[in-house]
Amino acid sequence: MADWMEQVREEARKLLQEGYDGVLGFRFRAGQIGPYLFRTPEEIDHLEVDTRIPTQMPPLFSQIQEGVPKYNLAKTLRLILRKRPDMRIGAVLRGCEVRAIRALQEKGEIDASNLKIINLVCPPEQAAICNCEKPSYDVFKCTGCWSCIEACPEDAITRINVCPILSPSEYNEGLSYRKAIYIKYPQGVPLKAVRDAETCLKITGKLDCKGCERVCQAEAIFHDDEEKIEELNVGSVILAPGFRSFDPKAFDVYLYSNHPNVITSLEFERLLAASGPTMGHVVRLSDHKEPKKIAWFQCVGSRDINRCDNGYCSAVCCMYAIKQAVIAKEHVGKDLDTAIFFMDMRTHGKDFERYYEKAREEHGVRFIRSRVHSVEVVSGTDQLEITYVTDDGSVSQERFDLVVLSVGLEITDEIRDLAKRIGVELNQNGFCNFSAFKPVATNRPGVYVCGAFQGPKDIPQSVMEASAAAADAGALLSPVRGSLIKEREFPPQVNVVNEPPRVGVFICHCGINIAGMVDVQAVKDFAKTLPYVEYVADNLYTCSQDTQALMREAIKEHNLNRVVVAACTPRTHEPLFQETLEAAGLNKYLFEMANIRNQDSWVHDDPEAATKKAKDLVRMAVAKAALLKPLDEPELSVNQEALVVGGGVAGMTAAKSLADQGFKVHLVERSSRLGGAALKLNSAWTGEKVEDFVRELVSDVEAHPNISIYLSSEIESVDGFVGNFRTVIKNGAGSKEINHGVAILAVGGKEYKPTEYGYGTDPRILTHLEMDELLKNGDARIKDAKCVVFIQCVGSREPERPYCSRVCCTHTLVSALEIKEKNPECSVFVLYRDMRSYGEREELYQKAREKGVIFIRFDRDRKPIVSSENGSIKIEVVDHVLQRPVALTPDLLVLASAIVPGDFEKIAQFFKVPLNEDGFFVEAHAKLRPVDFATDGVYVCGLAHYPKSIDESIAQAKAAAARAVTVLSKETVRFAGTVAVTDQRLCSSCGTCVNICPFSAPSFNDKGKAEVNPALCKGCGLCVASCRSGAIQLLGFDDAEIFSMIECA
Amino acid sequence: MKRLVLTKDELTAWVRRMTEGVRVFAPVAVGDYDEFRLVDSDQADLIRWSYQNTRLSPKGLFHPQAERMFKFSTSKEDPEWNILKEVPKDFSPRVIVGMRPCDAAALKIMDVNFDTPEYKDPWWVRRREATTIVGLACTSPSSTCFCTSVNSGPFDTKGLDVLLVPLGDGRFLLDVVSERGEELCQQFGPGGKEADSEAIATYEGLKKKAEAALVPIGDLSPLKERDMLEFFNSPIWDEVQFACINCGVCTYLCPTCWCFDIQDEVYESEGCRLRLWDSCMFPLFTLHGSGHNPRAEKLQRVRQRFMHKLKYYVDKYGQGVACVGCGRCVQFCPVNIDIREVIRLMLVQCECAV
Amino acid sequence: MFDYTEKIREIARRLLQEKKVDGIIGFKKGTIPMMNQPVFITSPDRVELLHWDSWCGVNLANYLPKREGRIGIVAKGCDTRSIVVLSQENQVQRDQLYIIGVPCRGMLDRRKVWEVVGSTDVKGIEEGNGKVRVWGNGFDLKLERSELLQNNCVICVHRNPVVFDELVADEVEEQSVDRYGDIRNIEAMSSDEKWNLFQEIFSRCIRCYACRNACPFCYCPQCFVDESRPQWVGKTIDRTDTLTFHLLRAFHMAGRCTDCGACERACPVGIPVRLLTKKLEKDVKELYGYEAGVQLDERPPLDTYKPDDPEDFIK
Amino acid sequence: MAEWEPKILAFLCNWCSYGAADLAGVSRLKQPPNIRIIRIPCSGRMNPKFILQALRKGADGVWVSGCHPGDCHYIEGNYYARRKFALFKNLLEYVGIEPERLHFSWISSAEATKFAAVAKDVVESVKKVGPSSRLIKREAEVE
Repeated sequence: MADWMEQVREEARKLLQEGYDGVLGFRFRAGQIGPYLFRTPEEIDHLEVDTRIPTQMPPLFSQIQEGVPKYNLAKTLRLILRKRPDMRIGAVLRGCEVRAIRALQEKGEIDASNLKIINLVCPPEQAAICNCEKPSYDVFKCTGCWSCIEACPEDAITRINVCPILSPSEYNEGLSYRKAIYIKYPQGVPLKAVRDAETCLKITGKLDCKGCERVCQAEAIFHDDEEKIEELNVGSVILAPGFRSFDPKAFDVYLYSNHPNVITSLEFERLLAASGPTMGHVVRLSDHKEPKKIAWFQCVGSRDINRCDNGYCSAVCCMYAIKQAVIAKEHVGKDLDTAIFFMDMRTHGKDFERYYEKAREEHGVRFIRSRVHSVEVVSGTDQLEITYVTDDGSVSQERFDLVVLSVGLEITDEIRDLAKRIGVELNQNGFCNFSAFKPVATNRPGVYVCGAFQGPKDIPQSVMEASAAAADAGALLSPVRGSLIKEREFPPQVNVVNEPPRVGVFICHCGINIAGMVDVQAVKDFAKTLPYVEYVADNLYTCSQDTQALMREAIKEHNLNRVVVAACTPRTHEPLFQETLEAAGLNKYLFEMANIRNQDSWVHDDPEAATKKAKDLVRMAVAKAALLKPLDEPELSVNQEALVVGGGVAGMTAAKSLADQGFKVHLVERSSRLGGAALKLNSAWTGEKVEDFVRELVSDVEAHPNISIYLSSEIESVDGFVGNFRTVIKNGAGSKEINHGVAILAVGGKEYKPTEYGYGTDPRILTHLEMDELLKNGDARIKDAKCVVFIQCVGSREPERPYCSRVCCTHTLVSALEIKEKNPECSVFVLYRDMRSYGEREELYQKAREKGVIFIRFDRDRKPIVSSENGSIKIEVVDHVLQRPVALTPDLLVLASAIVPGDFEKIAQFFKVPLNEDGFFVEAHAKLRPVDFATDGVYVCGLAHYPKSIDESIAQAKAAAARAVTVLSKETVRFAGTVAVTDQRLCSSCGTCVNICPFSAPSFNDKGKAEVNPALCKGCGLCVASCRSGAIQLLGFDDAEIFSMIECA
Repeated sequence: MKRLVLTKDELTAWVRRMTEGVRVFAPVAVGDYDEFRLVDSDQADLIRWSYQNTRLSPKGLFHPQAERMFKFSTSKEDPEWNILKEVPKDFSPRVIVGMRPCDAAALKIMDVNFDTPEYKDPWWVRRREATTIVGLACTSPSSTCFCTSVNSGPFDTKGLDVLLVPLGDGRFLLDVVSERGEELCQQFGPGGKEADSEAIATYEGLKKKAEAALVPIGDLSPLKERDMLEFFNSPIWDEVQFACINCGVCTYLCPTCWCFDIQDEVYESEGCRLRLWDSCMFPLFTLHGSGHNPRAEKLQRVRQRFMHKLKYYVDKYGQGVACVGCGRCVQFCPVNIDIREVIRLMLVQCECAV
Repeated sequence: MFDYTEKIREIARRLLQEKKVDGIIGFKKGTIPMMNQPVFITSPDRVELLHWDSWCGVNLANYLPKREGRIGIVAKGCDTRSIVVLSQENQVQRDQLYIIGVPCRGMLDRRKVWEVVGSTDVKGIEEGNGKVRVWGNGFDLKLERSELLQNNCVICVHRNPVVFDELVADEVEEQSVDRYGDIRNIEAMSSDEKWNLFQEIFSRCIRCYACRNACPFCYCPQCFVDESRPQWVGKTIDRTDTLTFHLLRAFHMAGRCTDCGACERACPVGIPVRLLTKKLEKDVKELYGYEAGVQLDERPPLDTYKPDDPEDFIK
Repeated sequence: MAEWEPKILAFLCNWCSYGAADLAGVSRLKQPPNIRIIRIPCSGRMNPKFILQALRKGADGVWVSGCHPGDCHYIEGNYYARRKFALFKNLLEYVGIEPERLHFSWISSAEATKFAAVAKDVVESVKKVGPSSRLIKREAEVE
């Protein structure tokens, strides 16, 4: 090998001696291997030839996809040859690289006449890895498949070719690499490159590399930029530092550090992602082949005080593991065997239980209740054998291709440090201390907390808390609201109606991003010939400040009344250009973009085809532009008062939050007193007594000058839309109309009255709330009880109510502990299906077991049987450990009965908001908009949304208030101009639009014709496309405009 | 002028000879009905000499359902851009063989519109000039026919150059009724024998019998005599219009409906100006650019159609009604609106008024 | 079926006398054989005009959209299904109607008669005991009624009214038939064969819009072919424009068409336009399990969706 | 003679598939240059007549793409659209439009690779059936 390597180096030295300007090859620098242009014979000593197993590289770097070799020098060579065709250089190339160069030459991309190739024959092992059939330089005929270049990871992740540094990509969990100057991830907004100060050769002073600076035409890179410390004066601080996923390296029995086929769930997440290192292709890392069997181990770094200190449940892992298993089956195929090893399946979130059922029943994901002991390598294979104990105590073994560790959430030392500096108290797990009644407040006034820093939680819960923290901060800062806002001023709009179109076309080079592939001059010449085009310009960067000024001048000078920009994408840049139009006195809707970068120059490699496409795109945009009409953005005043429906904890909290933020609130409660379901609750899971809190909250609300309370009142009708609702409420005294800008629906939920387990036949059989009553009153029956049994999932997780009621397991634990505290001699049994003490509630579970509470698990098809025997209650259940029937005769039987929604039909219709199959309200987006409705100005919180604990209800109520304030804090609300409008003459009154609009924007007017309320319309165009008589048009995307584009395509 | 008797073979041979010199159009079966089509010498056998009526009238041969009038270029690079240029058409001599007298009479009515001293429609006039018409008498009119009530008849020669009369025994009497017909016979000798008195007697008998088979509607002169507004404001239209679905069957099948629309179509950089049939039954017929429609209601449209044929035309041209009694609309109106019934209603109304 | 006439008159007379309705939509005897005319009777002394026989193929629901007041309507099974669709689509209110339901053994097709007798000039026709006697110039034939049914009636599965206030006779037996044999045959063809077939079929079209206007569901104030901004469908008998019209017209019938056959019946040139609407009917049934005009409180299939609708065709 | 290249019209919803097309650009995922994209707010905006008109105007293929079911920016536009597309595609194929010309997909804004793959797939599929000859609106076929 060494001889062979030396031979290559000798060849290279010879070339340099012959007067070649350089030789391209590989070199290790700063611990990284990368392309290097060797300039002197001395440097050649560092020329690396065998780069097969670059140990410094992340595992997936060298072979991202089958058939793709490692770093392909052809790309670098192409850059050099194109930039410096005058240079005479040599290159040490493998067969695939040579073929790529030949292909580039054939396409006229480069001139390789001055290139001298030193051919390498890849060793057979390398050829095998690459699936290369032509490792030898004897075969030069490129198939033209381009996969060698196309699939290069460099291409997929970043375009910054010049930087020689490679580091594991954080975004891809180290499964691919990035440069020292890189774009964090392709969906990033704004899409900007960042430099890694730790590896950049220039910054670290290792080398005076200025590669990026040289190629950046926007001159955006300042190497001498320095870190600055800024001081901000703020009235409030919100802490959302997040979490770190648990690092399972310490778990040596799982072989995470030793075997490539044991990965964390986050790494697996990247494998599943379309934007990940394998583009969504699921592979095991040992050989990059598709696995046939995958196992997930739950509770890695959670619910574990033996191997780590994380006694809590991470709350999210069960659900994400199920999701990963289902998606993996979608990606790999139905035959993929997926098994999830778990202790308790915790799918307590909204709609999660259904997903779990579906994964098991429809997708065939296997669920195995066991904590896996260890993983061993099956020698001679890449497979892993796991050993686990099943329910019945037998030991099983099974082999898998890939093991995914469902790692938990934990708080890092940096975060603990941050908390210390700020003076915020943390609990033993490192999560922020809080009260169930102030879920986002810290011990330090003005400092709020949200997200996983407050406790392990999923996205919807985090988003709710984030809004809740904003609401609390907003209440604190409400006196100074709006004091830092600067209003932008625009000149009056020029009236262009009835003017013939005069289109200005601005074509962007985007540095070389467009101009490197598209012949901008040709597109410019072409644009001049198009109808109605009066002015055409090309700009290096059309989005730059000075181009905006030029554009404004051109609009004035040439009297342009429509503008087309051919550049990047309207999704990021339309608002910028629209603002320029407004600054020039043009209506912003007189603008159209041609996407000649993202959808053209960046995705094609044939300049001629790309230029042709750019011309077509410009012609289409000009054709549409000529038809564009100025659109109004109607502005309506906002009634800055709120309606809160429901006077429970959620409703009162929302009302109080709004009132504290300075807004008038009308609080409507159906019953004769405030308090709702919480009036019956004993204590929160944190141990705090609910009664005192509710009493205080009620008196705060009653005393609040901004809150009007309507008791024993119901809603009779609702009219209007965001900013301008009119609601009639009715009580015994009569009706009253309330005008309000927003509404919060906090209509609560109720305890399910069981029909099972003998409830109602015996006074000793209670529900949770009934037990709470006993506990609150210090009822003697508790002190006297010798045995108390809890039965879980009463009315939940059943075919007729297939959701988990979320709170009952914790409620049972809280009650059981209190019973144990009041009567330590009492034996307490909990009959359960899965203990769902998620998050830090897990500690209650732990404590209960410590205190001697006995937990017996049953399956849905083997439920406990409750009967009456000699005047006592008899319960028969099969013990899951002993596998034998057990009979219990408790003094009290507590049924953990479900939380069910009220009858929300009417109120849902009033506010035009949807209910799900279970009867709870459906939010606009389960994860990202958990308190909003699709209908603007209406929000949901509390049990009406889904069963939840009191702290979660409070957080959600505050979140709803924060969302409502986004409307209330403005005096006017402005609607988009791109809305649907109807032509009354053409309307056939068929009602399709009225029926299908998800936002209830169309309605019949008094003539029976459809009309669209622009305040409700979101501009989706569904009604337009569904209207047979063509009576509806979508402004900005009307039929004529779309037809004109079709015609010009 | 001369009258000849031809056997069917002789007749076919005559038409075949014509096809070799001029374009010949004749009724042929198209699916389950008959239509006028260009026939070549091989197709002369296929001519249907005993058809009832073509589904579509032969007016389309003179006034096509759609025809390109002009072409133009919209490309600025074309030196003649935006200049209308007439689309070249074949106006060479042609013969239409086998046209029923009612359809020929209809052409005379259409002339009133397209060929006037003030305006001569170039396409109509040139097609009329190029055409010689060999008619085919109706020896057994349909039960929906009423030509004798509307200034025509089963043996009417109005608008014809030659009339063929099937004599019932396989032979045809060929009656040359115009100079054009004479010229046709000179150009293409029909052969056959001079008609003898027996043939002529048969011809007269068939004519009488055919005329007798047609049920008269009544005296139409009140249509002329009564005031237009009395018809216009009459309550009968409410009843007449109810069933109407405003389709274009009556107008498109009618041999005398001449209304047309002008449309421009553009295809990338060139286009053409088209003329196409329109129908007063369509709401768009009278729709103004403003959106206003003076005949927005079905009643107004139905009334227009009948009033135009039976009153406005009568008043304006003094040549009777603009209907030849071919019965197509009677038979094919999907909802059985029967023009004979409408005429009767109008007449009854007149009687009442008198 | 002929005794229906008396019953219809009797009901109509009663309704008008009792002022339960402002008028009755029914048929009056046609002026020519094998045709009847829709008529609106508003006075009890005119009920004698009402008539019923096997030539009442016109779908009277076509006269309902936007009609005000209380209306009595004589309706066959298919017509009542159209009424259901029209009330779903807000064109008429159910409680505005008094539906005189006619259990139907199928309407007859005069094209079939013409074909058998070899002439379109039929002077008279009579019906009894499942036979039809037809006569004219040079013919006098007795035909099987079942041979002369309209094509849609042959495969009708809702011969009895689905909604009604009163029936003129006892319900007739429903048929169980394969409705889509012809559609499946076409589906099995190659693209080329399909294209040639439909090119041939629509080459006859004269764009008279009788098919459209005979349909109770073509009540739009302006049809898409008449759109002017942009005017995207040419108005001539150009093949592409003609096919465009037929395709979109059929698509607009998706989930609404009750296969009453009015379109095909009205066509003056005999185009089997139901080949398109039936294809859509079949797909709607197979994909979404929906049958048009059967349930008053259901939404038409394009006005609704199920999250798990079939989507095999979507990548 | 140069090899025939099809012209394909793609109607992409603004929020998902158009975003995916943009992201494919950011990720430099190469695609055939035959596709012309028209941005519409939602696949629910897609009127079947746009497909007809695209074919009439000579497009060799039509591709409509929206958000995955459940992910519609406008909540349920794509669900309604799905029914329209299914029926209309079937109808067009039924009268003889080659199935290879009509394509539908759900592509989220993160699925740049799927976008590029489907784009390739669409072009290849259209290439297989050659230039479009059906339903093209040319100069009116009349006298």
